[in-house]
Amino acid sequence: MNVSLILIILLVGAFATYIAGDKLASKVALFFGISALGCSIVLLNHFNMGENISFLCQWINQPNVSFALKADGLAIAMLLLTTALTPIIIYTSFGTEYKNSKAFYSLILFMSFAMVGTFLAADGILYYIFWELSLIPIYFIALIWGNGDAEERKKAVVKFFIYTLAGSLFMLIAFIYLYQQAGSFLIEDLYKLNLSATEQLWIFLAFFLAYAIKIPIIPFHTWQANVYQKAPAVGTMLLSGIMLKMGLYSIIRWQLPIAPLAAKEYMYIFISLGVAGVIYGSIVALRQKDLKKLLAYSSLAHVGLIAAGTYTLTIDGLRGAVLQMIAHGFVVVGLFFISEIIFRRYETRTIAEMGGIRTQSPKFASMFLLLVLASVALPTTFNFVGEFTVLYSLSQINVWFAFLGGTTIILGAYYMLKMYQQVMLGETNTKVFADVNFKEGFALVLIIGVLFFFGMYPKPITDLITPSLEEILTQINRIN
Amino acid sequence: MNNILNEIGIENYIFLSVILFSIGVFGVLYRRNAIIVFMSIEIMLNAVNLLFVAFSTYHQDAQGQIFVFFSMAVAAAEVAVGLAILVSIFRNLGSIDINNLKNLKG
Amino acid sequence: MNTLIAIIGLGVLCLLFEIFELRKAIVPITIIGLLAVLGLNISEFNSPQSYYNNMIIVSKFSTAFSGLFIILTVFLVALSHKVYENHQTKISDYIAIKVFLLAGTVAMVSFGNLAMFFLGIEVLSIALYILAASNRLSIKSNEAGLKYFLMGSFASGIILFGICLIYGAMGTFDVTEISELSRSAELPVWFPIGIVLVTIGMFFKIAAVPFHFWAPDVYEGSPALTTALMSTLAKVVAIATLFKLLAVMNAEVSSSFQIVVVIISMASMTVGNIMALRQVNVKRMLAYSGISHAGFMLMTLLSVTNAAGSLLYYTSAYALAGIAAFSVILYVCKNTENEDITNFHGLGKTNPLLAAILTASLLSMAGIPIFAGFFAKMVLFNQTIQAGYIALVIVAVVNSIISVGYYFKLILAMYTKEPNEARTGTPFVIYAVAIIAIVLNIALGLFPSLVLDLLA
Amino acid sequence: MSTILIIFCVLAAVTVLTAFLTIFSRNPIHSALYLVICFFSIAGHYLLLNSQFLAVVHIIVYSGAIMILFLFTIMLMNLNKENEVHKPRITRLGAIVSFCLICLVLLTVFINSKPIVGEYISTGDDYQSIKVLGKVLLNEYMVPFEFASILLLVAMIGTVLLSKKEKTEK
Amino acid sequence: MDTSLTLLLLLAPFIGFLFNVFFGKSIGKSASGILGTLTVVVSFAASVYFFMQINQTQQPIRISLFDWIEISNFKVDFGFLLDQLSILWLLFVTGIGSLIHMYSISYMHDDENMHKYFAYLNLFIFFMITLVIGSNLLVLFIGWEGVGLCSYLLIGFWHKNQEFNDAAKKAFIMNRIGDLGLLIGIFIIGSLFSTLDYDTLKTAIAGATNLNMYWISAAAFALFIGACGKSAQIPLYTWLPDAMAGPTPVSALIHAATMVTAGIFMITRLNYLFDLAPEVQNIIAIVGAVTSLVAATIALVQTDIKKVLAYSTVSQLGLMFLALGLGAYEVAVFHVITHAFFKACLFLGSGSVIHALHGEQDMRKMGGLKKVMTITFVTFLISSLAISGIPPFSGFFSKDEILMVAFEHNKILWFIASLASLMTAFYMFRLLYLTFFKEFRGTAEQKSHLHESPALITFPLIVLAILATLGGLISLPTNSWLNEYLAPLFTKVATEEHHFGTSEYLLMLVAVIGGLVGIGIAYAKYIKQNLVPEADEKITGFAKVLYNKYYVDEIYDSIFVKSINGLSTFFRDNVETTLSSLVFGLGKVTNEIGFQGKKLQSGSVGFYLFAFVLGICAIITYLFLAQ
Repeated sequence: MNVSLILIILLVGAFATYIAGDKLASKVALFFGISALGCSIVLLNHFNMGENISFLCQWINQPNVSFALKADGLAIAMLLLTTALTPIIIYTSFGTEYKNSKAFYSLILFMSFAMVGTFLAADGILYYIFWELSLIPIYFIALIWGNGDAEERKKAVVKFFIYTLAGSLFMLIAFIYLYQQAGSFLIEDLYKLNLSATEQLWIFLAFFLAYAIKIPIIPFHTWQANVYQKAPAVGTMLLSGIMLKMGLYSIIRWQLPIAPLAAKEYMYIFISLGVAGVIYGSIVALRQKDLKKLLAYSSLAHVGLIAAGTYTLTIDGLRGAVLQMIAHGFVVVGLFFISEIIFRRYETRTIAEMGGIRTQSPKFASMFLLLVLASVALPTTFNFVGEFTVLYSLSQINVWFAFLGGTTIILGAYYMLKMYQQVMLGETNTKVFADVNFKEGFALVLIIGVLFFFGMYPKPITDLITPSLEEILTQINRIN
Repeated sequence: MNNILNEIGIENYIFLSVILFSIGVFGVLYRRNAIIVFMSIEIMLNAVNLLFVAFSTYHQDAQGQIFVFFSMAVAAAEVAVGLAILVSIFRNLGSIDINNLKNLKG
Repeated sequence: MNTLIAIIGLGVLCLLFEIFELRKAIVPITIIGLLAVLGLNISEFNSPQSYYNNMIIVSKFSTAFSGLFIILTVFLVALSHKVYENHQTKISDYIAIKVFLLAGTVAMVSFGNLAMFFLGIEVLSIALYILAASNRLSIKSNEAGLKYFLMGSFASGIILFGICLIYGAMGTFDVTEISELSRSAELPVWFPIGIVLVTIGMFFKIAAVPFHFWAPDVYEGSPALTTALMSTLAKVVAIATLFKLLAVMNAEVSSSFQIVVVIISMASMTVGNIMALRQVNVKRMLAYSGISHAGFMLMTLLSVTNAAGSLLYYTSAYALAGIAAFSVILYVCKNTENEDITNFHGLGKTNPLLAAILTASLLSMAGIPIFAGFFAKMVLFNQTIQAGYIALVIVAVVNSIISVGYYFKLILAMYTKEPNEARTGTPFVIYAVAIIAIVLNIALGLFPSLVLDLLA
Repeated sequence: MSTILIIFCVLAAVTVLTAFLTIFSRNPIHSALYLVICFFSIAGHYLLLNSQFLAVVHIIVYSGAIMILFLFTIMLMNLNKENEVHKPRITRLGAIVSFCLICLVLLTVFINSKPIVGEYISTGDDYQSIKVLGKVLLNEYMVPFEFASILLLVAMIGTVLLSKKEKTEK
Repeated sequence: MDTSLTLLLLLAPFIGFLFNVFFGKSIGKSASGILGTLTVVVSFAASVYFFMQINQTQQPIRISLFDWIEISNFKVDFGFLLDQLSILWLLFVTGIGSLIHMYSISYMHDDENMHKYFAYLNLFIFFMITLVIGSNLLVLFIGWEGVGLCSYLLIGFWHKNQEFNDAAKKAFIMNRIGDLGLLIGIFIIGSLFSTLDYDTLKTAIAGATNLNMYWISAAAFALFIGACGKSAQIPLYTWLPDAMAGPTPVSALIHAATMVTAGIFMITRLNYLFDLAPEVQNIIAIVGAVTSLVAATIALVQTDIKKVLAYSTVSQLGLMFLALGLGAYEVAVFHVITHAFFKACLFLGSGSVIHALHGEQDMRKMGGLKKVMTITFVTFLISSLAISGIPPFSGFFSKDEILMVAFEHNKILWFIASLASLMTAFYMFRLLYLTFFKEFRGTAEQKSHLHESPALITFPLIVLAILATLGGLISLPTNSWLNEYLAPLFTKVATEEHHFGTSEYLLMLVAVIGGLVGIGIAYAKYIKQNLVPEADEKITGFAKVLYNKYYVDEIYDSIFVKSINGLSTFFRDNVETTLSSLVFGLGKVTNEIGFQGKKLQSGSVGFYLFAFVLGICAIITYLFLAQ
């Protein structure tokens, strides 16, 4: 059994969904999404039994590009995140009618395909291809099925596309440069390179540009809030739940081990950027009028912390970052789904137009609250495990980093509770708010369940990712 | 048999040819009448032909002159096509002033 | 050589068909004939040989590119079928000119003597002048024809001057002899000047800055099918010929000349892309896009010794995407006066398949994976970095980013705007050409080695 | 200064002068006539270089065919009036600038180059009689020769295409 | 056995919580209340069992369930530690918890969301137990944040009122400020000692030879900040008075008896660490003393019955911190326990009053209740005497010990504490007099409904009053059971036996006199002179400052909240748009260049050729003339 199977399932799924036609599309997509999840669980099993599920074959001879998929613990963790979130995201869309839904769901699966590919690729060019490929579907999803004024949306989406593409093209140059040195794009060969400090710095920066825009790290985040706001709920979930993680994952997988000297040399700067993102994102989130924008900035804050964690170059930082990535993926999908549920009933995302919902829909209120709590990293939620580990790693670098990064638990609580209060509490709203139906509830319960289960028992994931992170760490600490 | 270039010098032919070529270029830029512009292009081609013959003598080699034949054929073909285009423009516009042809720009 | 003869024969056949009143059969027969020629051409691939006193040298390079040209011509001829429906009396002329044009292009990539090179380029040019002006009732077409003609003959003059100087320096037109001589003796300055002048003439043909000014005007004014030909076939031929010229005649291009190439390449990309941003006419936009692609293709000249494969790949990717794009444009703008972007509004709704094809081809041109355009750029960047011109690559990358801006303008128009007219008719040929072209493009993207290793 | 050089100088002067006059004449017919003179003087150069055949061909093709074509077109379009408005000053300036530039640049390049020293080669073999030219053209240059016919064919079809009125079918 | 019993102890309230969440509505109000109460009683029973056991064996029980969080240099397991300290806490948490649950059944009976109330209350107990029995700092942190959450939920229980929600939010956020401190403390401890486990930490500190005092002080300080947040000390105390927005039993349970003592619990837990940081101890002592004084002064003039009690709580907590700062952990613990008894009683009593008055909390509209609500009055009186430090009530013993310790260390601190005690006596009796004595000042309608509360309310009052009376017995000055019981916890075992001499008796006397003076002043003002506090707008001078709580809320608001919100607006409106327009601007500029460039493409062949020629000249010049 090898890991390329999952890519095939998703790709076939994308085509099958398109062929299935508008009526069946959502169900077919869900079916393939779940089978991809099943497949990845089977893969996990095989991996845990010590089988080699990686895949390698020559693709292009000149330049030497291979179709190499590497499934170590880290990749499998991200694979699981993607394949678990994809069906959930598809499932959340069941309450909304999308026109031309065959194309819509097909694009979702295609995006999932590209993202899985990004996580698994072990060849620079293959990785880059998947990385870019994932941009196309989200571009169309946001463009065609997005909301708000069409002109505004167009602007935001095109800016997003060009901006992210701009960043990643420099990464391509970096890869090609590395290829000149190594004669291969394979990640192992790139790890082995003996680069001078200057070379490493430039390569590090080229990678950083790509990742900083994708993640996003301030000040490269300007595309984010607008796109999150304009994209349809599903698009936002894909973007924030999984796609952001591509950048963070790539830092760990590619940037740090390839240019460790630069990472060490300029560690403080990059951690500071991440931490600045935490504070800035949190503060900006405070006064947002649009629910999705608020969540976007909260996401900015959270990923800032994760990025800071990765740049600590400690096992705790990396592990915490990965845990937090997964946790954040789930919680942010849940929160965007919440905003979608409200939108389905009130046709608005403006916070000021909400309020007084809790009395009408206790179940919804509870689930929302649980997600808010997870988002502010209350202990026993998965987010706490990640955030704690990351903050701990920051404290190992400098306690002040931990302190500044830790302001997220104060500011995060502030804006999330403020938002919760404005959206949910207060006098009963005059507009009727039907409580969550079974479909919505089921999706939310799944997400909450995952968050709390791994919050209490993160060991399976920790055990899964730790060996590969340690391996990466030895690469980072190799002596050139 | 003496090479005639011993008397004149290949440089002179090159200079003459360059000047003639430049005159052609000048004409193309200077005039608005498309016919004269065509003529200027013919001057350019003839300048080159002249140089070909001079080089042919310089190398005592027939190929240069052969090339002149081809160049003449090309010139004839070009003129034929060019004038055909010109005629159809004249039919449409009633003028062959190339300054009037500025519909396509930007 | 056989390819060339067969193509000319096919051209004559076309003319004969007119005489025998078999107009309906011309397009199918030509396509079949061209496919046969393609087979013949492939059969020559592995038997490099020179013919008739080195007039024609058949090499892997020439056959590979000839193959590409033949495929492109097949597409273009197939598209003619629909376009010239209402010009039945002229159809044989059109097709014959295109076939002869193909003969010219084949001569250009397989020349062994500068005379063949010159005649080939003239056949190509004259055919293009005619095609550009072929819509004789349209003032735009006339203007395009005349502009192209004036500047083209000017460029021909420059090329001729260059050839003359090369002859003056070498005393021969035979490229192998020139190549040997250029390595041995001390040369008069005439030779490098000649090379430079010929190169400039070719720069004009591929529309590199600052010799690009004709391109937007001519592309816009010409009938769409001719524009398709110019932006795909003609450009590809020109760059291939220039590449061959430089590769064959002087093994090492001097470093200062390389700097010139670098600057022109940068300028072409930048000017092309920036100017394309504010265009409303799609053909004009693609003209500018073509200028920028010319800049990219020029990057191969920096490593002539080993870049043939990547040039073939890049040109194939570009031309196939261009064919796909132009077939959609032909469909959309069939009944409209101009090719403004407004005509594409709502294509995503009225004809999703063609919209998807156009999107794919634009993405390929923009260099988004998995389309061939991406690998083309990647390979090019790889080679250029290897040659040590990382600054050029950075400029190229910045330009790729800019280019997305206008490619996406078109995509946005297709998907976000409301359609302003109902489109009817689903011409089979256009579908077929567009789909085959884009499928070939994607296939090249999936298996780049097929083409990349061809000329290794 | 040898006679040949003097002849060359005179011919060159005539060539350049008539070329200029071609461009400066306001009447297209005059231009055409000056151009004919120019072509004759170039033929004179050919004769000077002892390539009689080429000189004759040149006169036949250029003065005989091409110039007639020009004149015919001028007459056809009734352009023999001096009605052309001069181009704006900036254009003329541009033309003069580019003339000077290209002249200057090319001349400097050639002057700067190493002068050819010593005798020019002279094998004494016949290389430009009709006989030799014919042999070269139809042996070595057979393929380009044939290909030139394609060129002319294309030009012919093209001109026909451009001027043919369409028969409206159906 | 121990494990399962511990789990029962822990999970019983949690099961109650789950049950109430999912089925609370369907089983009816009383049933959900009874269920909620029973689960806590179960926990209480288990606690009692453990108490007996530890009294016999003296062996702490350690349970490790599973590895929870893995850090590079240590693993944190999900484990429990039941030793003397945690069992003591368990006893009064679950004990008072059950009483208050019971009380709530009646108190909340009219609320439609009673099942939710009990769910939250149960959840609180669950988290409190987690906090107490966790075997390491991180499990403590779970409880720590968890009780904060429950506090949030219960303060904002009546969520239709946005002011209550604000109060709840404020409580949560200020707690979180402290939590950050606690987290940082945890980080420092983790990196210093590679463990978060109490036992391991204790041995590590004991065994360590070369300790980094700087970092230990930093850790202690950070932890202290955490304690400040939870236990409402300066500067993080302002949430507690606002927290009175919640139902009164909640105030009794969370904001008086249990949750707010978590800080004291934590510091006591880590006494061996704090002992190493004398500077931090000094800070703790000073902060405690100042807090107790400040809060007492504010309480002097408050008119809201619960606010007075809230400030009183802050003040008493300040005294406990004073004791902690002076290293007298057992004394602090002692005061925690007695305080839990009498303050819970006071809150519940006030709840009873409020219940009787249908939600009226303003003392100016009370009065004369002693006749109607006899039981409430008596219990209230007992508790007031206890808090005022009048012998033989429990408060006397605990407070006296604090004062004594303070006197030993620092006379100024002693003076401040004594002053605070005097004020305490004053405001408590002010409260008592205004509420229960003289004539009723409320509306006639209220008067007609006045009644003694039902047995479910009075029973807990009585029990607590008894405890408030007798609580002092556990640690008599001469023979302290508590000190012995807690002895294993402390490293500095032999704080030399109090040799009780004249000075001690003198101090005791001073304290009692102080208390009596306070009562006396209150008597003079509110009984003799029959004063009633003036209406809000008439308050002037220093009283106004006090009445407005030194304007601390306003100051905080303008310094922190306003500035952060202003910053947010600034970022949103200026920085974001600027950054955004920078990126957009690049595109716009490029576009504009393209637009201007179109002019170059003039359509004139002449110009095109001119450019052509220039290009040729430039290239040739560069290649052949420039070199």
